[in-house]
Amino acid sequence: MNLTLLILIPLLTALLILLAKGLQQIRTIGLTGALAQLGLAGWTLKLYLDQKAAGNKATYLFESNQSWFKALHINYHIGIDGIALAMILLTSVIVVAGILVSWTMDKLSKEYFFLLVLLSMGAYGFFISLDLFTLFFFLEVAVIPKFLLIGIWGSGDKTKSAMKLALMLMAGSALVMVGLFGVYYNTNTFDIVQISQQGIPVGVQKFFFPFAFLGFGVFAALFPFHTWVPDGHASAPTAASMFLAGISMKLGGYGCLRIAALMPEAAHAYSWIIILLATIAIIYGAFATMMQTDLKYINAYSSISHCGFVILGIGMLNKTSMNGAVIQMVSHGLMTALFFAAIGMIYSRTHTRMVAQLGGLLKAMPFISTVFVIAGLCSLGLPGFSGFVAEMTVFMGSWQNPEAAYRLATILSGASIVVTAVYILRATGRAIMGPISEEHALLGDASWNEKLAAILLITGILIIGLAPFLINHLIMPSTDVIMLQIEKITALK
Amino acid sequence: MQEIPLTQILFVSTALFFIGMYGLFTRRNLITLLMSIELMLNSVNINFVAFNKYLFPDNLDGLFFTLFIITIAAAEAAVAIAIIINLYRSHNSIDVDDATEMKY
Amino acid sequence: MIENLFIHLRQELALTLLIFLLLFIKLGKDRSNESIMNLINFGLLLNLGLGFCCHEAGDLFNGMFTTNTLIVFEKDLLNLGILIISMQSYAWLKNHKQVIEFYLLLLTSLLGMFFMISSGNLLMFYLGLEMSTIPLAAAANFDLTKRKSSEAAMKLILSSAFSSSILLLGISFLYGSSGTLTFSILSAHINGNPLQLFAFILFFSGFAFKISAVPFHLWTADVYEGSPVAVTSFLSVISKGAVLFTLVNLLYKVFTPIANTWYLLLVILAAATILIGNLFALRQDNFKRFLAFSSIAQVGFILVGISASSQAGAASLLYFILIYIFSNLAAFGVVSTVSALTGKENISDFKGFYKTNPILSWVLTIALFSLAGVPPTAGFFGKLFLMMAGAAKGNYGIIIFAALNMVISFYYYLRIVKAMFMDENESPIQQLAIPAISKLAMFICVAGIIVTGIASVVYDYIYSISIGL
Amino acid sequence: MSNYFYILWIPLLPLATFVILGLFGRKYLSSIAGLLGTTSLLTATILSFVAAKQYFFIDGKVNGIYQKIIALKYTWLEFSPNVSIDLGIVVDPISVMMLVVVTSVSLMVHVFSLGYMKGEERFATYYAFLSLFTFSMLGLILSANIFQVYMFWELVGVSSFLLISYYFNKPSAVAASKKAFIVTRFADLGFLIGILILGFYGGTLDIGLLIERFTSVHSTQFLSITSASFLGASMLTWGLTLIFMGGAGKSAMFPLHIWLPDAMEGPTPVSALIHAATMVVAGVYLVARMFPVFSMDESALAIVTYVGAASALFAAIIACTQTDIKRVLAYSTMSQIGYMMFALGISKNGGENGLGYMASMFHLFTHAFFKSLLFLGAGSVIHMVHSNEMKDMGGLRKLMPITHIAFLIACLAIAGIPPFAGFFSKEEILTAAFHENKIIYGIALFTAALTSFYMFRLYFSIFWSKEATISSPAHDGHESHGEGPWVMKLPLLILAACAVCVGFVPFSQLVTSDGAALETHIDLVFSIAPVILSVLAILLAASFYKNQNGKSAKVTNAFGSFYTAAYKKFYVDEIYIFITKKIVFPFIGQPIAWFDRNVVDGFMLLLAKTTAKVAELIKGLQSGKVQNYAMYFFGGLVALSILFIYIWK
Repeated sequence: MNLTLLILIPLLTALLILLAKGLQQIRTIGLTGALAQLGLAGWTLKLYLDQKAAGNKATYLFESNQSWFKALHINYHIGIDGIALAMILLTSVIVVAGILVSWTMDKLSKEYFFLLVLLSMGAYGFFISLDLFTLFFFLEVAVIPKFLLIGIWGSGDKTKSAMKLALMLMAGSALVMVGLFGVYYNTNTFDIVQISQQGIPVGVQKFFFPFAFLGFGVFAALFPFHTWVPDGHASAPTAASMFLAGISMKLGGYGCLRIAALMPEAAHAYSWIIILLATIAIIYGAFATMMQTDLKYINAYSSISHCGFVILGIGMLNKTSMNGAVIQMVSHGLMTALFFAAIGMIYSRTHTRMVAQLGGLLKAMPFISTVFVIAGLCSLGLPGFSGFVAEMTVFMGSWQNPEAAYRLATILSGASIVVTAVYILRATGRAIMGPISEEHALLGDASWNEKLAAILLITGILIIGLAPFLINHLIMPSTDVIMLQIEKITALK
Repeated sequence: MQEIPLTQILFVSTALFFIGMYGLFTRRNLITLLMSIELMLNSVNINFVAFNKYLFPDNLDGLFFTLFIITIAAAEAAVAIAIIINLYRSHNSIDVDDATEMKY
Repeated sequence: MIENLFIHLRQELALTLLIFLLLFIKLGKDRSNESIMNLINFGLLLNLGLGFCCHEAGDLFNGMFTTNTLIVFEKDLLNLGILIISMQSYAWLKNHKQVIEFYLLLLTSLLGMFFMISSGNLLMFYLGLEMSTIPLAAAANFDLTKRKSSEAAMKLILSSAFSSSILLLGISFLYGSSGTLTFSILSAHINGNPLQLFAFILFFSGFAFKISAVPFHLWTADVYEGSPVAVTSFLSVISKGAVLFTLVNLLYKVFTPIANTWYLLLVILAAATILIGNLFALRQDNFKRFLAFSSIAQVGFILVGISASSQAGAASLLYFILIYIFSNLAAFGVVSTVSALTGKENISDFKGFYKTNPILSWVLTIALFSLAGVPPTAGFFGKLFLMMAGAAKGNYGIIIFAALNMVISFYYYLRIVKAMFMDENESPIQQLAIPAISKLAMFICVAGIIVTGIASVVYDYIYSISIGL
Repeated sequence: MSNYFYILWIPLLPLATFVILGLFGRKYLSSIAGLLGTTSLLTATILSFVAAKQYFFIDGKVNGIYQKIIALKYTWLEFSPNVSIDLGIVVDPISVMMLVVVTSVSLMVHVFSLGYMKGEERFATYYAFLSLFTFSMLGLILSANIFQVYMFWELVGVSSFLLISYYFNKPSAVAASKKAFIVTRFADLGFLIGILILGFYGGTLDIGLLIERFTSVHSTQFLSITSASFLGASMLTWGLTLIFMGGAGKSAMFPLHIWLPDAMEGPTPVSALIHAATMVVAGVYLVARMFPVFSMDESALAIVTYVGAASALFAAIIACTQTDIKRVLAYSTMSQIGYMMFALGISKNGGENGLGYMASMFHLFTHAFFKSLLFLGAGSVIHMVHSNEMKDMGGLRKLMPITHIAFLIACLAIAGIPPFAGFFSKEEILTAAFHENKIIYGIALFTAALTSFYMFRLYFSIFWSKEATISSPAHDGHESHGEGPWVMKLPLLILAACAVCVGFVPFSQLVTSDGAALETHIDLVFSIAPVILSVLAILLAASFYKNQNGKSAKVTNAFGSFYTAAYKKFYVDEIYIFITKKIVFPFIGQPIAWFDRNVVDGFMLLLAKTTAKVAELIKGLQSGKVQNYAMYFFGGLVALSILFIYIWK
């Protein structure tokens, strides 16, 4: 199994799209590529599980390590563990859904699909790379397409939000860069595996951890670096919002996870700050959401709140919470993508996202409304959907941290599920239920491609929600490995 | 007759240099500016010659350098004057303050 | 001896031949501009090819002229740059009366740079420097009728004369304190006494002026704006590159004993240069002026890189210049084509450019991304390696400072992309018919931007030939 | 224990119905949806009766004690090696008893709805939701793992939300559903934290293990949880109280009861199922499930007792004043659940002192039948009158005889008149209260009197008072005359029969706190007082409301402000609305939203603006005068020279 395929397929797709003519060809190529990628991801999963079942104890499977810039010890080192694999699956699902949703994008369609595919390529590369340089490279590859996607195809004050997003993310990656240099010059390698073997001097960790972690935190919408999220998501076209919330914010979470694993002492020392910020993000995001009137803003702010759980899980530094963080990443990715898809469908029909102007859509468009409600229920953590599994795991994990302050953080974050219920039900009650206005009464329901996209995402949500042991089985071994390193340290303290 | 010590010569050259610089900073006429620059170059020439004669009399690097500086100064002056003439064509003036279109 | 002359001096000789050939053509009956330019481009190409044969190091004229693989490579870079520029200025020069004069000036200046790069002696260095500068002043004035052009030329010649007199003062003090002009001997006499420090700072300011490092940069913007685009791109890429190569050779070889001093000097200048360059670039509307300030900021990053005074530092400089040639010339290529065909040189004119000229917009976008340092373009690697080299000294203050400034630079690069792709404009630039040869030039640039980064062989080769402190 | 494995099918059948109807219902099956749902549930009911027979009378008992049997256990989500959510099926007296109650009541409601919801547009959806609810409720009662309880708890909540908002284009219905979900969600937060506490100290989420560890005084877990304390109360108290908070939310205990009356916006059969018989007693069931642990902690039990008693009284008083018949029933439900709660609260674990526990479960059992009967009766009344208001009714006894009889029986049952079901269970509760706590006993007695008063106020004003004015309007394809089709009458009759006879079930032999049989006897002397009281109350009600006379008005005026306060439900709703609308939104939500847009985002903008400002300020550097350039050059030179020659030497 050669993981480079995961980069090559999107690359090939992008090139073919450049050569293609007409929306019909372009989107067909795009979809084919995405499906191929999905299939490949599934195949990888199968091989991975087979290997594990065969008793392969290696942390990272399908490793391949070529020297890239020999002179600087920069390698193209790739390989995946359970976490990365989960992320890859998530990405491939969202890409397919995103392309399906933007099936009828006729404005500059070639560039649009090209950029989408490019963005996904960045994400895949990011998740498979085991070399911090490669990681950083792909991280930035995934940034600029967003700028163009939002700025060209967006809505509202698009250029401003696009600029804000690009600049904040770039600032984030600048911080990451500094952190990575620090790591490099104190270990003489970018190789994650080597570094985690030989370790990093504590002083160095203490100095560079904040840079790297906060840098990735910007991507993961960590308070107070989250302000790109609402505007960016709200202005972006549907598929772009899906990618943004479903994929790029996960880049941040994943990065934070890796950094915490690489610098355990620092992570342990700073965990209280991380938890503080995460808790603020959760509560603050939830309450801010409650005041929003635009569906996309609602979902964007709720993303801040939900991604807070990822950071919280990482900050609590124990197996359960880490698991929770990873599951929450996957769950939130699927859920927000679904939410944005539903909002996009509604917007494309009613041409408004203002909750006040909507109402009773369940009568006119039952399918879309059902999708919306399902997304909502998932986001308020209803059992049977992925959100429940993720949040409960995070809570369980956080609670294991017996210090009173941490308990308080857990309880406060727990309280957010009530607020979540409030804003989700307010939005649903206004937009989906209640009396319908006559000009909306005649609007049509979802088309086949939209249905397909929604069903795909819902399936993902249900698989995690109904059979969490599957994803647990996938990621737990990997999180255990990470935690082993960290617990060695915390044991010393 | 006793010979003049190096320091005094250096003093002269330095004075010359800064006189030239002062001229460059204060005068308005482009030709004058060019002349001030020539002063600075000449002060450098004096430096070279003096160093060569007083400190390293056994080889002639400094002198040669002086020759080259003079030559190049001439070339520079030629090009500069050509440019100034052209400037005069377009601006009808060789006052340095009239040529400040491009700023900020 | 003589065969060495022909081997070591081959590129200079070829260039001289080309220049003389042009003179003869000028004397003879006039030819069509196309044929002349094709001839010149062919000559440059040949000269480029010459760089690739017989690499052994050596020196001539009692060490006045030295050469080695590194130097040949640097010359090749400059040569490549000139070639691209001349291809791009096709649209501009096609109907120009004084093509030959233009090329005479350019090539002479290039010859001067060649000598400056491989100079082994302060005298030779000074000759090369002036030889490369004076023709440029004339070239800056090449649009004889334009007011701005002559103003630019005046500013260039005056300030460069001033700076070179300062430089000479520095040289004279160096001579006075060491008694020699030859680098190899000079380095032995450098002991960092106050006079030498003063001399060094005077000397260095000459370089700082040429590479337009703050606060010696003020001529840059005006001259870039006023002179023809071809000259601007020449100034921004070629002459800067040449001076930087020389600077690195001198710093690493000659001024080794006072490394600590010039490290500090470089860092200070780097910080100031990046900041000022960025702040000014933020508010420019004239495209050439904008690129002037952005190139100043770029120089700041370069200074961070070479302050490392390591092999990696030298390599990163060389690598960055190579990428910078591609990126900046791609940008200038688009600008020169547009200004030659429409006379528009303002960023605001580029609003809605994508609707009418998608290809050009993409070229410009890629170029700007490369300048901004966005992957997968080569600029990303270039900038990153400069910073990495700089970080090696463990002085993370400057790295953080530079990293944050990168964000500002992103703003102004993306601003142009925004103008082209996102802004509405009722009267955008009409669709342009680009000469085939300029297209080729742009293609070379874009290919270079994309390939030189990903294909690590380039960097590895450069690293292998470059020499640290 | 696989001889109980078939119990798995009882929840799975409704689930299957839900999936089928949910996916294909509205398109293909909307005609047979009702039949499908009913049949599958009928099967489930039969299975649960089989289970009950097998458990209670064949092999449940091992040497006189009813065993707790884990019929199924599957690790669903593993948090850490020993803490995990297991999906399981526990078979013990209360779960089996609840199985019977839930399935049979649900079956009745399914049947009733065949007529009541006939011709609805979203008929299939309705049955889908109904099955979803039944599934979740069954899953809840069969849970062997406290987190499983929580999961199904949430599912029950959401299916109730869906059913209340069934008429989704009626804003009041939507508001009610929102209220119900959010209030219970708030309570569930407490439940969740309680689970976290118990799970952390108990080191497991399995209810059996938790009970085992927390009931043995010397176990490390027990010591750790009792030693750890927060704000003066031990962690055990905290955990149990929080869990009870969850229960109180679902069971509409004061002050978390506000959602229940509004929940009557849903279709009446739904109210009969969810808000009378099954979901609202989930809280009681939860406390009963964890009862052994509760019994280890006095203070927690005290809280249960007083909250229960307070709710009982409070609701009874309000019920006397309401005019919407469903709201009256809702408050009476609340009051009856209050009974069950304090009955648990005053009980001990095991032996004679376990009487309260048994009584509570008994009352739960009987109450389910007569309360759902009352609701269905009210349903058919509303179905006929098209109004919930008492004033629109009256003299219906002639128009709908069957309903009238059934309703009367139910009223007698709830009023505790022998030999109807309510009598027996209420007697047990009162006895227990009498032995344990006199104050509670007083409250209980008074509440009992109130109960019979307001029930008969309801009864008389519906079926007597003025003569029938309704000219039975012909409406959407239903039978215009009488009480609708047989599918609506049959459930009434069956439930009426139950309301008469379930009191004779030898409950004390079957369901007790420790599984051992408990000897109880109806002490006639003791029973006199309550019965007399209720009879008097009934007569009072009769005199007020049997036929229209000014008396009621007089009394109303006599009570004056107290009456209005009660009529306004003691303004609890207003308090909540004040807290949310006047405090949370304007003082927490809006400031944060403002802060985000203006301060956090504003800061980022400020950075940008400052940069631009600085750029503007320093533009003079580039003056355009070549001489100034030279001067700056020289200045920089001097500065550097000074720096390097004098300062950094």
